[in-house]
Formats: sequence, structure tokens, C-alpha cells
Amino acid sequence: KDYKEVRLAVDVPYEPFEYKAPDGSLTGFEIDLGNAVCAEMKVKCEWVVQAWDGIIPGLLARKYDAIFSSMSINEDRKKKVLFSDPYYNTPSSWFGPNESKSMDVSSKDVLKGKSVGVQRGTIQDKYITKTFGSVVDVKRYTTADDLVIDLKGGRLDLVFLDYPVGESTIMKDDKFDSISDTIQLGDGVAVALRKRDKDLAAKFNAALAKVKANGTYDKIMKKYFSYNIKM
Amino acid sequence: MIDFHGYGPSIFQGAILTIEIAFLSLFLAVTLGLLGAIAKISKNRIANGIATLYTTLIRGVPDLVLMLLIFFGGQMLMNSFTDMLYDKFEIDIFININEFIAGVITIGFIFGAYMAETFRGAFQSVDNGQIEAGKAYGMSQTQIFKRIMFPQMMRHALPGLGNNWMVLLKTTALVSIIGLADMVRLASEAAKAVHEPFTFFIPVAAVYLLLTALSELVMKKLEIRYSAGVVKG
Amino acid sequence: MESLIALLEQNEIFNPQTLLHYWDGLVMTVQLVFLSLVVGALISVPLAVLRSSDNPWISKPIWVYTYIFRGTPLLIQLYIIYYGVVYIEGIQDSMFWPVVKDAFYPCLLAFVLNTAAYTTEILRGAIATTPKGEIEAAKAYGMSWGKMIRRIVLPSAFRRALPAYGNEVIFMLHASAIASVVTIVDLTGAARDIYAQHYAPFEAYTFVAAIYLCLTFGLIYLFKYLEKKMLAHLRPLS
Amino acid sequence: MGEATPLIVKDIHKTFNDLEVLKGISLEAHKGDVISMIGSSGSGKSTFLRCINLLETPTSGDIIVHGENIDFKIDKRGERVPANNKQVEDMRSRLSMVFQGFNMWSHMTVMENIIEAPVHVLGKSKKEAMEHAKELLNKVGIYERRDYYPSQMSGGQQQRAAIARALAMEPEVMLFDEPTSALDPELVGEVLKVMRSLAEEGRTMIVVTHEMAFARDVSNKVIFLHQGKIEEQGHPSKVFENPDSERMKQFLAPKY
Amino acid sequence: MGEATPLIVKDIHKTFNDLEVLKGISLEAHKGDVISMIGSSGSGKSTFLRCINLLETPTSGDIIVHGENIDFKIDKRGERVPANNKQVEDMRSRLSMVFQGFNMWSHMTVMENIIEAPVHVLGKSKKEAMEHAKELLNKVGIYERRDYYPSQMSGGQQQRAAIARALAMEPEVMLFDEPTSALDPELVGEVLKVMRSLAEEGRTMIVVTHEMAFARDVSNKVIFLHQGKIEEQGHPSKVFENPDSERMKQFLAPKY
Ligand SMILES: Nc1ncnc2c1ncn2[C@@H]1O[C@H](COP(=O)(O)OP(=O)(O)OP(=O)(O)O)[C@@H](O)[C@H]1O
Ligand SMILES: Nc1ncnc2c1ncn2[C@@H]1O[C@H](COP(=O)(O)OP(=O)(O)OP(=O)(O)O)[C@@H](O)[C@H]1O
Ligand SMILES: [Mg+2]
Ligand SMILES: [Mg+2]
Repeated sequence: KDYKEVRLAVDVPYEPFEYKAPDGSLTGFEIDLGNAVCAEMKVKCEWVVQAWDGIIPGLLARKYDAIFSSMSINEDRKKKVLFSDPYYNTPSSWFGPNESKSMDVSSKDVLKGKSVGVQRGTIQDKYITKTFGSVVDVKRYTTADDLVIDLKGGRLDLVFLDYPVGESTIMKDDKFDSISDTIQLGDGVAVALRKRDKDLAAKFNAALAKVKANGTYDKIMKKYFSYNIKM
Repeated sequence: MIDFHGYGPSIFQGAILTIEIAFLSLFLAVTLGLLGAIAKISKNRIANGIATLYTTLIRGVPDLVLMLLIFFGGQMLMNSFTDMLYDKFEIDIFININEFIAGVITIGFIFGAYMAETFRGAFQSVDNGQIEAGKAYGMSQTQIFKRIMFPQMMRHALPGLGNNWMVLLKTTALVSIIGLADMVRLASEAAKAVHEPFTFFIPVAAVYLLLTALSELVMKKLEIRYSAGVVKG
Repeated sequence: MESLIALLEQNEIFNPQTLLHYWDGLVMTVQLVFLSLVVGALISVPLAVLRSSDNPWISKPIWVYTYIFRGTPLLIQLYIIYYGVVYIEGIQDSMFWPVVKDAFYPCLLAFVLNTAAYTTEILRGAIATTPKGEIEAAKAYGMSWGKMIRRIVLPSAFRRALPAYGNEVIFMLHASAIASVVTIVDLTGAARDIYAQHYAPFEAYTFVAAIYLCLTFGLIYLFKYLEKKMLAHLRPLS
Repeated sequence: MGEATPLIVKDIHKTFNDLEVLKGISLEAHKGDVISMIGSSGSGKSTFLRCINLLETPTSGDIIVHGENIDFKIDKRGERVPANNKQVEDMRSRLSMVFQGFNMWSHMTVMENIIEAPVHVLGKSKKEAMEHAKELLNKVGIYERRDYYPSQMSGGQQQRAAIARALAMEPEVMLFDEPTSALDPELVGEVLKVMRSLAEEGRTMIVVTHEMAFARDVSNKVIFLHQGKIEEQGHPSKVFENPDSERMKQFLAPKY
Repeated sequence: MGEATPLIVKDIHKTFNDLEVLKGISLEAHKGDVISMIGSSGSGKSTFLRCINLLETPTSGDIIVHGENIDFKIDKRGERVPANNKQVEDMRSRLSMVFQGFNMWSHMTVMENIIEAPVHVLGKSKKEAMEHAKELLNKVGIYERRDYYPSQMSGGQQQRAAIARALAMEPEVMLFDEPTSALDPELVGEVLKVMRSLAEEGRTMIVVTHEMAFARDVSNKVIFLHQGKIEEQGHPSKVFENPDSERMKQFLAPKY
């Protein structure tokens, strides 16, 4: 099948991967990368903004052709969608006010009764619900900035978030920090497609490999990160 | 002046979108409402049943739930329909229900149910004698409807219509939840980005107040216009 | 029972966990709506009485309050209160913090203020339509202002307000669905969680829609019954 | 008889639910006839008039307007209904009815009321209709009220406007259903005066009325209805002065 | 004079906006007096009655109930108002008013209407109030209707209930404002009968009425009001049979 135009879904804001400038235009690592990949595939890219909790149904419902929005590969999702090769990998981490740095966040006793924010339907949500769901009060948010604002406002004791997102939002505030070692969840982030669009996946894989090899990827990465997330 | 941190113009765009949604869904609601009302007063059992089911079901479920259902579920329904077309007839089309359409359809659908009740009441309060006079002078059913029932009905319906419109206007705020960039959505994004909720929400609230106040004014004017020939009781 | 559970275990979406989640959501919705209505109604009674005052210094401020809360979307009110309270100077160290920290109370506050505004106007309308003669009769029999309001004006206004208030209750139930946008897991919140977990919008939302429908019909029935009892005095015998 | 008889009604029966309200009524209205129908309340006068122009469908019997027999058929529910809507509309435009409650269209001015049917049913041009309306309004004496809404006029004025509206259709037969009984006594006169002048012009009219004086002085035939049947009919001098029927005598008695 | 006079009104004036409706009216009601006030519509009868129990505040003049002079003061807006609400309430509980429109409290049954003020204004026990109410309902002849709501009764029954409600206050003076004029003619009789029996019991009553027969037969004093002034007063035999005033003669003329 011939693809002239591909619609890519993103969930914003998810700084620094994708977010909106005050004038409403989209920017971020994945936006730049996505545009580069599209250029490589010689198709026109159209970005569609979609809330995270509806992003997979939206794909299945053909509202767009691919999800380019920090979606980690995991078994559950594999049942519904087709993943490309992973294009980056970032760990997750606990964030909280500086005072809680000494906290042992692996202990259920310590976490007992704390309110913990996660983004609804993410792998972080799944992880917390599974491991600590019985002791902590899990608060699920539709977007990442909702959860950041409630942490800063004092409504949440802790949040569990993609590390780079926490870094560029929470840690900008001196009073908050990452309070644990990073934890690796999932098998890296990849483009998600409908199962039947195998040819499109192949195109993405080829283009991704090309960008990774020719230095475009590194250039974009340097713009947003001081460390390596390449995969 | 309030400092909108550069978000001002996009929020203004959002306000325009809000108004667009409001008017489009009003148009849909009035159309559905008229159809519903006609079905309800008709003697046709099936039409009557469908309309009654429509008005009771819609009015029993929260707007937000309906909106989520239509936005997410509606697309799947539409797809299974287009998939069927593809399987059976090899017609490959894709009809996209985007947030805008979902918003307009949902709000139009919901308020269509309320409008149907308003119009039904209004139709029933048209004096039967005047309809008979229409018949007695050889007017056809359609002529009676168009020239006598409808204009008189509108007058009775106007106050209810006005109320529904004002509720509808406020309901447009819900489209922000399904991700449509109306002014509420943009204001909340901006508020979270710069951590100043009051700076953004209060002006948006003021815009809504302004719109309702304006609507009230227009309603008064319309009521005066449409009450030509009516003595106030 | 065993077989029912077994059957549910096989169902991907409506398994015991999700049903429990819906149940919690139902409890939350009922709590939220019930509390808002009760507190809102309690506030609205004195407000409606003051709003009916001839003195513009008393009635106008209340008019401003009801106009603002009836003229703007509840969602905006919720946002302003939920995100706004945090920015009140010193709130985090005050005794109110444990209350506003939880999403429940800011949300309840928004709902209460909203429903109180509508209920105040409904009641004011009912008070304004108290037959003038009945008020004069109360005066003529030596009732003081307070007694007249308590014994004559309000009891008769409550009855007249009942049908409109029934609508307000149903509106409040429906409006409560937006609690889910500020992390409260009410019925709609539960549906959104389950939808995000199972990517099954149709099932998740149709199911809550059905629950809301039942609640609405329950309320309609309740108010029909109340009207029949309380408005007996308006029905001529024959 | 060069022209067809304007209206012939043959053996009309009408049953509501189980109640037989009309038990076989026939009538012929020739050009220039002024027929008064009298009878006590509930005797079926209004029902008969409404059957003539099919606001009610007669259970049996024929209606022949200007030589054309109205067709009926039996519908799915087993009820007798007109077979041809077009024919009914056409027939109705030849028989103008004036109602007890005036039934002026309240959202239109007097002028708009009058030109409504001529323009939209008969297909006259607006200009022509307005010229005719002007004439008629002058005739009924309310030309200066042409831009008023019905609610801004007295009952007598409304009824005169309603008569002008009926006349505007240039009907073969005019049907009046108690045109004065919703009016205050002091307004009755002005309407009766207009009706009398119409009779003198030679218009064919069927008038249901309680105004005995009018029936006697103006009409050339009086029909007395009792419990759905014609008890007595004939020239007013005969019916009023020398009735055959006991009931008619009774009916007249209290008034003299 | 062992007891104080139940009601003395001295030189009452009342002005609405610029219209002087009462131009100095005085009246003394002694125990057992039945005073009828007559006069044409707009003469100020209702206004006078409403001034007596301060539903309207008189612009000037005094009201003395059972020897106690009602105090007035001038408020911020420069209007004369009662100085002491407690005193007004107390006074009102001694003067029971029966209204033209009955004004029964529609959300209460007849029984509840009657015991309302005795329990909540006079502070009687509910039991005592109910026993008294039973007696009164029997007197006005509607005991079997005690659990009906006002809307479920005829006008005559409602007015009788309203009289029972007024009696339940054991008032020193009863004020009636056209108690029968909102009733259908056939219901007037039953109310007048009750009022006559009250007069015969020796109750002090002031009755605004259009029922000349009642005024003549039942009252011991008739006051004829004309344009806010007393034109004629005295014993009914004098006022009706031999009036001094031209106006009174005119007022009586058309009815005979
Ligand atoms: N639509 C209807 N359904 C059932 N019964 C009807 C209907 N219309 C008329 N009737 C009955 O038919 C009978 C004749 O009514 P109709 O109105 O023709 O009397 P009328 O002679 O015009 O009396 P009036 O002088 O009071 O107008 C009455 O008993 C009436 O109750
Ligand atoms: N609240 C008011 N404001 C202004 N004018 C009033 C008011 N109440 C009464 N009036 C005027 O006072 C005059 C006397 O009215 P009042 O009701 O006392 O007459 P009445 O003798 O009781 O007449 P009726 O027999 O019709 O009841 C009338 O001209 C009336 O218009
Ligand atoms: Mg009739
Ligand atoms: Mg009066």
C-alpha cells in the first residue's frame, strides 16, 4: 500500500518528548524525531493530539495511523497493537519533595497510606497498581502536567514517572527531586501501529534505522538530553 | 492588563471554537428536537416509540458519559460499519469522528432531547381552533404545519429554547475533557504550564458570563419580536 | 454464586476486580451527590429568604452570587476551586490543609456552591409566588416576620419548588460525572480507568450509562412520589 | 338549472365511540339559500356542520359539492376516511367556515389573516388578494383595523374579520357555527348586521344559531335538529308560527 | 366602664403616593357593637380596615386597642412606621381579620389552619387548640371537613373555615372585609348565617359589606364612606330610611 500521508498521535504535554509552545505549536524530542522519520519515509506527517487514556482505542479506531508518543513495549499492549523497533529507552523514577529523599521507596511499610500520582494507563500506572496498589492511594491523572501540578501543590506525596519527564518538569523546581534510583520498565519505546499495517511498520523500521545511523537522531537527542537514551 | 504569558491569542482562538461548537450543536439540537417533537405528537406508533426512547435515554445519562461514549465508542461503531462495507462491497472509506464532530454531535444529541420536550409542549399549546381554521380553508397538512403551527409554536417554545441554549453554552466546556482545544482546555493547559490558575480560569469564566448575559439580552429582544399579537396575561 | 464468579473470571472486562471498582465508584458518586445536595439545600434556604428581601443591599449580593454560578460552567468552577485553593497564601500550613488536600472536598465545595446557586433561585421563585393573601393573613394573626417565614412562607414554597428541585437533583447527578477530571474515582472515573486498562470504550461506558440511567429513574420515581404526597393540597378532590 | 347545486348532503350519520350523534340528516342548499339550523345544546348542530366540510368524517352518507361527490375509503384501522386529500382541500376551499371562537390566526395581522388562504391555497397574487381584502374589510367595517393583531381587537371585530376571511375565499357556501354566541350582548348586533347584508347580497349560507330573530327574519329555510334528527324544517314563517312537532313547540316556548 | 373600649380609631389619614385615600376617619367600637361599613367601590373601606390592624400604616391618626395606644416612629426614609413590632403583633392577635379572598393557608388542612395562630402566636397547647377548633368548626358547620385542604372545598366552606380561624384567636374585635363578595350567590347565604349568629352572641365586629340587607338587619351602627370621608353614620334605621346625605340617598337609590 502506498502511504502519502501518515497521521501520528501524541499525548501532550509530556515534556521534553512532546509539549506545546505558548502559541499552540508542538515541539519536543519525539516531534522532531517523528518529523525526521517521516521525511526519511517521504510521507507527509500530520500530528494528532490525543489524551493518553484513549490513545490505543484511537489507533484501533483509525483516528490516526501510528502512535509516536513514548509508548513503551509491553505484553498487554502487544496483544492490541504492532510495535516497530524501539527507538529510545528511558527508565522510570520516583519523584517527591526533597525531604522524602531518605525514604525507602521499595518498602511497602514506608509507602503505606501515601498518595501516589501516576498517569492513567501508562506502564508506570500498571507497575504501581500491581506492586503497591494495596497499600498506597493511587491517583490516576489524564495528563502528566496534571500530576506535576498536584505534586507541587502538595496534594500528592510522591509521583512515579518517566525519568526525563520528571527531570524536565519536577526537578526544575529546587524543592523537588528524584528520590530513588531509576527503574527500568518495559522493553523500550516504539512506534505503535495497527496489527494489519505490517508494511507501514517495516517502513518505520527502515526509516528509524536510517536516522539512527546517519546522525540525525543524535543531533535531535543532544538538543533535549544531556545523556544517552538511544536504543 | 492581565499577563497571559503569550497564551492569550490561542485562548482567544479557543473562545471562537467554543462559540462555533455551541452554534453548530444548537443547530443540530433544534433539528433533532423538531423531529423528535413531531414524532412524539404524531400518531405513528413506531416514530413515537423511537422518540420517547431517545428523549428518556438521553436525559437519563450524564452529558460527559455520553460524550466519552460517542467519542470513543462511536468511532468503533462507525468503523465496524465501514469495515462491513469493505468486507461486503470492497468500498474502503474511513469516516473520522474527531473531537469536534463528537463534541457537536453529543451536545446536539443531548440537547435535541431537551428541545424535543420543549417543542412538543409548544406544539400542544397551539390553539386547536386555529388549526381547524387552517383545515377549513383548504390548507394541506404541510401548509398548516408551515404557516400556522410552526410560527405559533415558536412563540411558545422561545422561553424554553432560551433556557436550553444557556445550559448548552455551558455544557460546551465538557468538550475540553475529550481533548478538544476549546477555551477551557487551552486555559487549563496554560494554567498548569505557568502555575497561575486564576489568571486563566477567571477570564474564561468571565467570557462565559458575558455570553450568557448577551444571550439573555437577545432572548428578551426575540421574545418581544415573537410575541407580536400576544397580550401579556 | 461460584459459577457466577467463574463466569465473571472468564469475562475480560467485567471481572470481579472491575465490578468492585465500579461499586466503589457508585459509592463515591452517591456520597458526593448526596452531600452536595444536602449542604447546598441547607445553604440555599437562608439565601433564598435574603434574596427575596426588598432591601437591594441584601438581595443584590446574593443575586450576583447566583448569577455567576449559574452563568459559568461547573467545570470552570471546579478547576478554579481545585487548582486555586492550593495557591491561597499559607493554606498548606493551616488547619484546612488536610481538607483541601484531598480532591474530594474541593470538588464537594464546587458542587455545593453550584447547586446552592440554582436551588436558591428555584426557592426564590417559589417564595415570590406565595399568594399575597396568605402572607397578609399571617400578619393579621400577629405572626412575627420570622414565624411567618418559618410557618407559612417556607413550607408552602418548598412544596411549590419540589418539581423544579427534582430536576436540579437529576442535573446534579449528571454534573457529578466531571468529578472524574480531578482524580476522583466516581462512577465515570471508574469507567475511565477500566476503559484505559482494557481499551474497551463501548463496554466500559455503556455499563456506567446504564447505572446512571437506573439512578435517574430512581430519582424521578422518588420525586413523583414526593410530589404526590406533598402537593396533595393543590389537587381539587373530585 | 344551468349551474350545479352548491351543496347536497345525503343521509349523514355520525357516531362517536358508541354514541350516535347524527342519525341521518340530508340537506340541499341552492344558490342564494340562507338555511338556519336551530336546536338545543347537544342536538348535533356543530357536528353536522363539521361533517359537511369534513372536519369530522361522517360514518356514512354522501356530500356533494358543486356536483362533485366526495370519495371515501376504509383505512387500515377500519375507519371511514376521505379517499383523496386533494379533493377534500379543494372542496374546503369552496365552503368557508366561520367559527364560534373566531379562530383567527393569532400570529398574523387582520390583513395577513385574510390574504393567507387566497394566496396560499387559491394561488392568488398577493396584490390581488390585498385589494380584495381591502374591499371586504370595508364591507365588514373594520378596514382601519387591518394592521391590528386579533388579540388587540374586541370579539365583535374579530368575528367580523373572520367573516371577511371567509368571504375572501369567494366560497360557494358559507358555514357559520354560532357566530355570535361567544360575544358580549352588545357586540352581537354588529356581527348580525354584517351577516344580514351578506344574505341580502344573495350568498348561500348555512347558519347554526341561537338567535331566533335572525333565523326568522333572514333565512329562507329553518331546520330544527333534535337528538341528531331533523324534527321540523321549512320556511321560517311556517316553522316558527305553526310548527308540527311537539318538540319544536317546546323548544320555542320558554323564549316567548 | 369597667373594661377598656376594644377599639378606638382617631382621625386616620392615609395617602398612597399623592392620592389621599382616607381623609380623617374616626370610629369607636364598644363591646358587642356590630358596625357595618358601606360605600361605593374605591371609597376607602378596605384601606380603612387594613389601617386598623396596620397591614397599611396610616399616614396620621391614632389607633387604640383595648386602651393601648399604638406607637409610631419616622423611619430613615421619612415614612411613618410602627415603632414596636412586638406591640403590633400583640395588637393584631387581638383583632382577627376575615378576608374577601379567604386567604386560607393552602398547604395546611382546615384544622391546621385553625390551630396555627393559637399555637404559634398565642402559645396555646396543641391539644387545647384542637378542642377549641372542634367547637368552632361545629359552630360554622364544617367539622366533617376538618382534614380537607382549602383547595378541596367550596368558597362558602372556605370562608366559614376562615371565620373559624379568626374566632380561634378569641379576638376582641373581628374585622370582615367583604366576606361574601368572592362567593357565588348561592353560597353567600351560608356565610351570612354564620356571621349573624356571631352578632347575636354579642361579638364586636366591623364589617365592610355590600350586602345592604345584612347591614340593616344585623348591625347596630352603619358608616357610609364616600371618597375617604364618613358621609353619614348612625343606626341602620336612620341611615337607611332617612339619610341626611344626598350621596347616601344616591348610593341607595338604584337598588330599590
Ligand atoms: N369529538 C367528539 N367526541 C365525542 N363526542 C362528541 C364529540 N364532538 C361532539 N360530541 C358529542 O356529540 C353531541 C353533539 O354535539 P354538538 O357539538 O354537535 O352539539 P351542538 O348541537 O352543537 O350543541 P351546542 O349548541 O352546545 O353547540 C354531544 O353530545 C357531544 O358531547
Ligand atoms: N396599595 C395601594 N397603592 C395605591 N393606591 C391604593 C392602594 N390600595 C388602595 N389604593 C387606592 O385607594 C382607593 C381606595 O381603595 P379601597 O380598596 O380601600 O376601596 P374599597 O372601598 O375597599 O373598594 P372596593 O369596594 O372596590 O373594595 C382606591 O382608589 C385604590 O386605587
Ligand atoms: Mg355547537
Ligand atoms: Mg375593598
